[in-house]
Amino acid sequence: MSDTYTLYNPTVMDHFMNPRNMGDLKDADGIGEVGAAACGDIMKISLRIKDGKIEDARFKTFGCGSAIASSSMATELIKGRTIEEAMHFTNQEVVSALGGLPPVKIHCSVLAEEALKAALEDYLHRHPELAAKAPAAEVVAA
Amino acid sequence: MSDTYTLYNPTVMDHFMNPRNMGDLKDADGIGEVGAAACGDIMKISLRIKDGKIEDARFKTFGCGSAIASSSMATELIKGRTIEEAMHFTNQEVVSALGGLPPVKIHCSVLAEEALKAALEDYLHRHPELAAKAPAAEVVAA
Amino acid sequence: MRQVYLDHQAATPLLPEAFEAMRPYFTEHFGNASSLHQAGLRVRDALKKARQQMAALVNAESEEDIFFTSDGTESSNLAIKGVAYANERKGKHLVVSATEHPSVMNSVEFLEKQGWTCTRVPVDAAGLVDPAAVGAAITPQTVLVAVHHVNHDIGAIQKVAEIGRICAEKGVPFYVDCEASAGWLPVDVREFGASLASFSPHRFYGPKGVGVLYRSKKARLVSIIHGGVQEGGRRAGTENIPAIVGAGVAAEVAVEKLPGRMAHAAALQKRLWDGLASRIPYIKLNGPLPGPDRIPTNLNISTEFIEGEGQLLLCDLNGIAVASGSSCVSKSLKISHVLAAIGLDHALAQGNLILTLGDANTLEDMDYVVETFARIVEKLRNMSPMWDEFQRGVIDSVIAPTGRGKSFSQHAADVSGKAIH
Amino acid sequence: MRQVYLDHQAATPLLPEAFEAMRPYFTEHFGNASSLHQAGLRVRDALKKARQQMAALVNAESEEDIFFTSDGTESSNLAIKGVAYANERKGKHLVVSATEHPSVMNSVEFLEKQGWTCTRVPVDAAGLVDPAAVGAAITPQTVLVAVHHVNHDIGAIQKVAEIGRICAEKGVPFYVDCEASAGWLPVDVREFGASLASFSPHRFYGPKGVGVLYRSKKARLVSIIHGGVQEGGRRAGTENIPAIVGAGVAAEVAVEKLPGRMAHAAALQKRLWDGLASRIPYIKLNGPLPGPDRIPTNLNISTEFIEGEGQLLLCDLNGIAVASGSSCVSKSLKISHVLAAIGLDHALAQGNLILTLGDANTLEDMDYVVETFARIVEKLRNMSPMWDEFQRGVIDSVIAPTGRGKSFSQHAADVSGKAIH
Ligand SMILES: Cc1ncc(COP(=O)(O)O)c(C=O)c1O
Ligand SMILES: Cc1ncc(COP(=O)(O)O)c(C=O)c1O
Repeated sequence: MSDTYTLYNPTVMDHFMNPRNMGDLKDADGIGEVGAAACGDIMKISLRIKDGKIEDARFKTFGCGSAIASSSMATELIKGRTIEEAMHFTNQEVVSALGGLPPVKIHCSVLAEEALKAALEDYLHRHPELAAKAPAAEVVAA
Repeated sequence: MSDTYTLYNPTVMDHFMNPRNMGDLKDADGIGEVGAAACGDIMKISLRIKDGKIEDARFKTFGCGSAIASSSMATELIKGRTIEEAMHFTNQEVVSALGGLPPVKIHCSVLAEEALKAALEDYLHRHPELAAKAPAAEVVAA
Repeated sequence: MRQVYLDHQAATPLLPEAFEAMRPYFTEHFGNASSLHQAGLRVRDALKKARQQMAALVNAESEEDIFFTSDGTESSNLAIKGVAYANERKGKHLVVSATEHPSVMNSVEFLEKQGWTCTRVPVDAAGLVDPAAVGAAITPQTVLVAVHHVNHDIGAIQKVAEIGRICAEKGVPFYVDCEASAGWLPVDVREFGASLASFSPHRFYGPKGVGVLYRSKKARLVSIIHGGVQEGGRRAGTENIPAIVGAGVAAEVAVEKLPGRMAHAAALQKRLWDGLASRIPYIKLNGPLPGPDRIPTNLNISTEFIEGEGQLLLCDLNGIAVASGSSCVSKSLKISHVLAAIGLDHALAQGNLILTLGDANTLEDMDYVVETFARIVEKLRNMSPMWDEFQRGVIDSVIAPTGRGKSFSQHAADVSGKAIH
Repeated sequence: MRQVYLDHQAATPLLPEAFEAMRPYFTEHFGNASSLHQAGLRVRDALKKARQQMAALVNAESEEDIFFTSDGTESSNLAIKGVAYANERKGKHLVVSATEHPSVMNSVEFLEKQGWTCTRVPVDAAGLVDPAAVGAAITPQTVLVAVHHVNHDIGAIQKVAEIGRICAEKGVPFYVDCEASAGWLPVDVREFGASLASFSPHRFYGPKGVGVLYRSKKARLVSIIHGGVQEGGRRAGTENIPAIVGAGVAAEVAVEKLPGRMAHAAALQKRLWDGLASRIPYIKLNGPLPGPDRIPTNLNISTEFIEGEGQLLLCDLNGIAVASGSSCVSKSLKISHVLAAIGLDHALAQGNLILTLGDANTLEDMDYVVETFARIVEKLRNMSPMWDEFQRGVIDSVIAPTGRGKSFSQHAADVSGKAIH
């Protein structure tokens, strides 16, 4: 790709072209689907959770290159974390791990955070016994 | 001059570079000096008149290329004419003989007409006996 | 990898012959056209010749009706504001079509802040404006009607000659933005009844850095870039001579090649759209059908269940250069106002792609695009939750409704918590 | 015949290295910087690099403070109107010096028609504005102060750093038109305290078709050419990439060559003025004396008893390219407002010539100009009734009064029947 000019940095491009964890999880323990009012993107994240830990994560995204890359990166980052850790996940982690996003595209990383939190909420909703213990998800707007 | 680009047509350029009748007439019979309020040019025409005919004419001009060319051409055109004919002289003759002037420079030809008429007036002023017979000079503004 | 440039609406390569014509004007004949010495006088001739070439392209009465600006955007600004300011005392009302280029729309918005009013005449689903509706919008205060010849996004050809007749009857100046048509379709300002028309040669193989405004002597126009008295007092600033010279050559070539260009583009357009339509399900052509109402160089498509930027980037990585009117592609995160004006469903506007054809494109290129694009669509649909939800009957298709599931917009609103704009 | 180009204020030849840098951007890398594919993305890098080169030339804080326009005139218009419109609610008063370029003066006049007011701070006989007078003109309604760095006609260097300090104290944005100085004198927007500064590379061996506006983030600025969101929303329209690339090279070369350029010009300026002054009687230098108050590239002279256009044409026919601020040379038949502002007698304004020096001029050229010009003056004085009348004591000299005769202006008024304007 040395001669290729890209809109996004190489990490973002890599996650866009070769997304990690793309797809749906069969029998997911939590599923979150969210939309960005700003541009109309839609992102869906499914989680497999075992013993309070995220064992696996998958995404599907209707959205631009950075939305796809953000969801790919978010699912990568979140795997192996505890629910509590995941509840503190912010879009900034996605942006950093991606090596930055154009200012106008930061909202894509926010969408990934929101999708993850929605999936966690879904999980907690299905397991009310855990919900009391877990901190409320804070969605941080960019 | 084939490779030279000029602001004015070749006739105007010729009269500017090699003005005809430049100078003053010793013991002129009539002298007119006029100024253009528009741009500040000044033109002076002196005439030698004999038997009601313009025998010779000279000009001096403080002004742009087209003012110099206009006075050169006007003095050329006027030589040999009767006073009466000269009284009907208009700037349009100068413009035509020069093969045209840029619109913004038409006033230069008017100045030449005015200088000539002023010189004729001066002559008639010096010869009140002729003044009655001659038609009043009409200065045609462009 | 095959390279297929399908973004001629955004930029075209400069013609080698135009470049050659420009070359001496950079370092050798570098004079300022306002100078009264050799260096300046020499370039005046070049300027005059280019004006004649421009006049010939659009059948202007005289080269004196041609004014050079810096680009199409400035030409639009000059047409709109220059006529508005010139006629301020007569009235402060403008009429424009709803799908004009942003350079027109935003000029009008600016004037609205300064006390003008404007009627935006809507277009139909194909993007066509009804001449009678334009006529009906004219009031005694109207000082200008602006309807573009061809729309930049969807290629709709407006009935400008008919609108021109109505404007002439009502005695209102008529401005036709020909930026998306000049060089690709016949433009005849007299047939159009245009008092003003604009175009820019960089859209038809001329250089960047120059735009053109035609203005018939009947229409009053004042300058909007103030300073010296260049361009007959209508545009101050040092003329960009090399670009103007190159633009003249591009105009001359355009006149000569026009019939060939149109036929070539029409063949490409047919091959490409037929290929896409037969190969890819749930795809829609926006704007008029190929034929007399659509410029042969433009295809504007919406592919359902996937978004435009991803399509664009994957096309690019496969050597195919395209544009998109989707919100993710715009810096303002809004879908093209043209797609909004034709009432395109947001789901389809999101999946929008604009393909504009040119001389160097071949039929083989079109086949390559069809095959490549089919793969891209498959890849992106696999990634898209919408495609999956459509399969499962959660949402329905806009293009080919099955009667199952809710609309995309409803779904998007549900998951985002807000109506999608 | 020797060719001596002394009109660098009007135009400069493009640097061959700038041309070479531009070349690939015409036909090969022809993309639109707004496009998201290879053709567009590639030129974005070029655009960014050029912005950095411009920022370096004027010591801007960041390349993001650099906006590209089409020329110096548009930059002035954008600075004046863009700041005025952006601050409309704060106040509608502007302060400018009396000798600003027409692109500033006429922008201000346009705003005055729209309800703004403007104070024009006078200059002294040398053309210098008093910083304290600028400060005194500032009111609570003032939204912009504009004083150029160097005057285009008479080469006067204004005390912009001092004015900048006053503006900063009063919290008013300060715009410095550096069109006549950038590339020839050090320009440092931070030292000047400039919130805005403009220049255009075609004045220092860059290409035509591009102007620059520097704007510090502290100053609010809105667009005046409306349309797309190019140039950070400050200038709509397709960027002229080849010209911008060439401009960048010219800026880089200017940074490198600046000390040499200044020294070379100063030597030429001295040789030329010393020669003219010693060789030709009744000749006057307008503007400050050569030295710290005058740019070394400029000489502005008035030769008494003869008019400027004739001088200019005869210079040209002898291979010498010059300009003039005389009324006959202007399309409006008015003398340069700069000459009027320094109170130059009309007789001298009429005989005005502007000589601007450049890299390719030599000392031998200067000697040729002196000798040739002396012959031209003689020829024209022989033709001039004023010269004769001065000899005869009818009128007097303005430059070296003898105490005999009436003034030229009086005489001109007498023979024209009207006061000369
Ligand atoms: C219809 C229309 N008008 C105006 C413009 C603006 O032209 P430019 O890019 O030359 O500023 C465009 C540009 O694409 C256009 O398509
Ligand atoms: C001081 C000054 N400002 C502005 C301008 C206008 O610049 P341009 O010719 O690039 O439009 C000039 C042009 O000579 C100038 O000298």
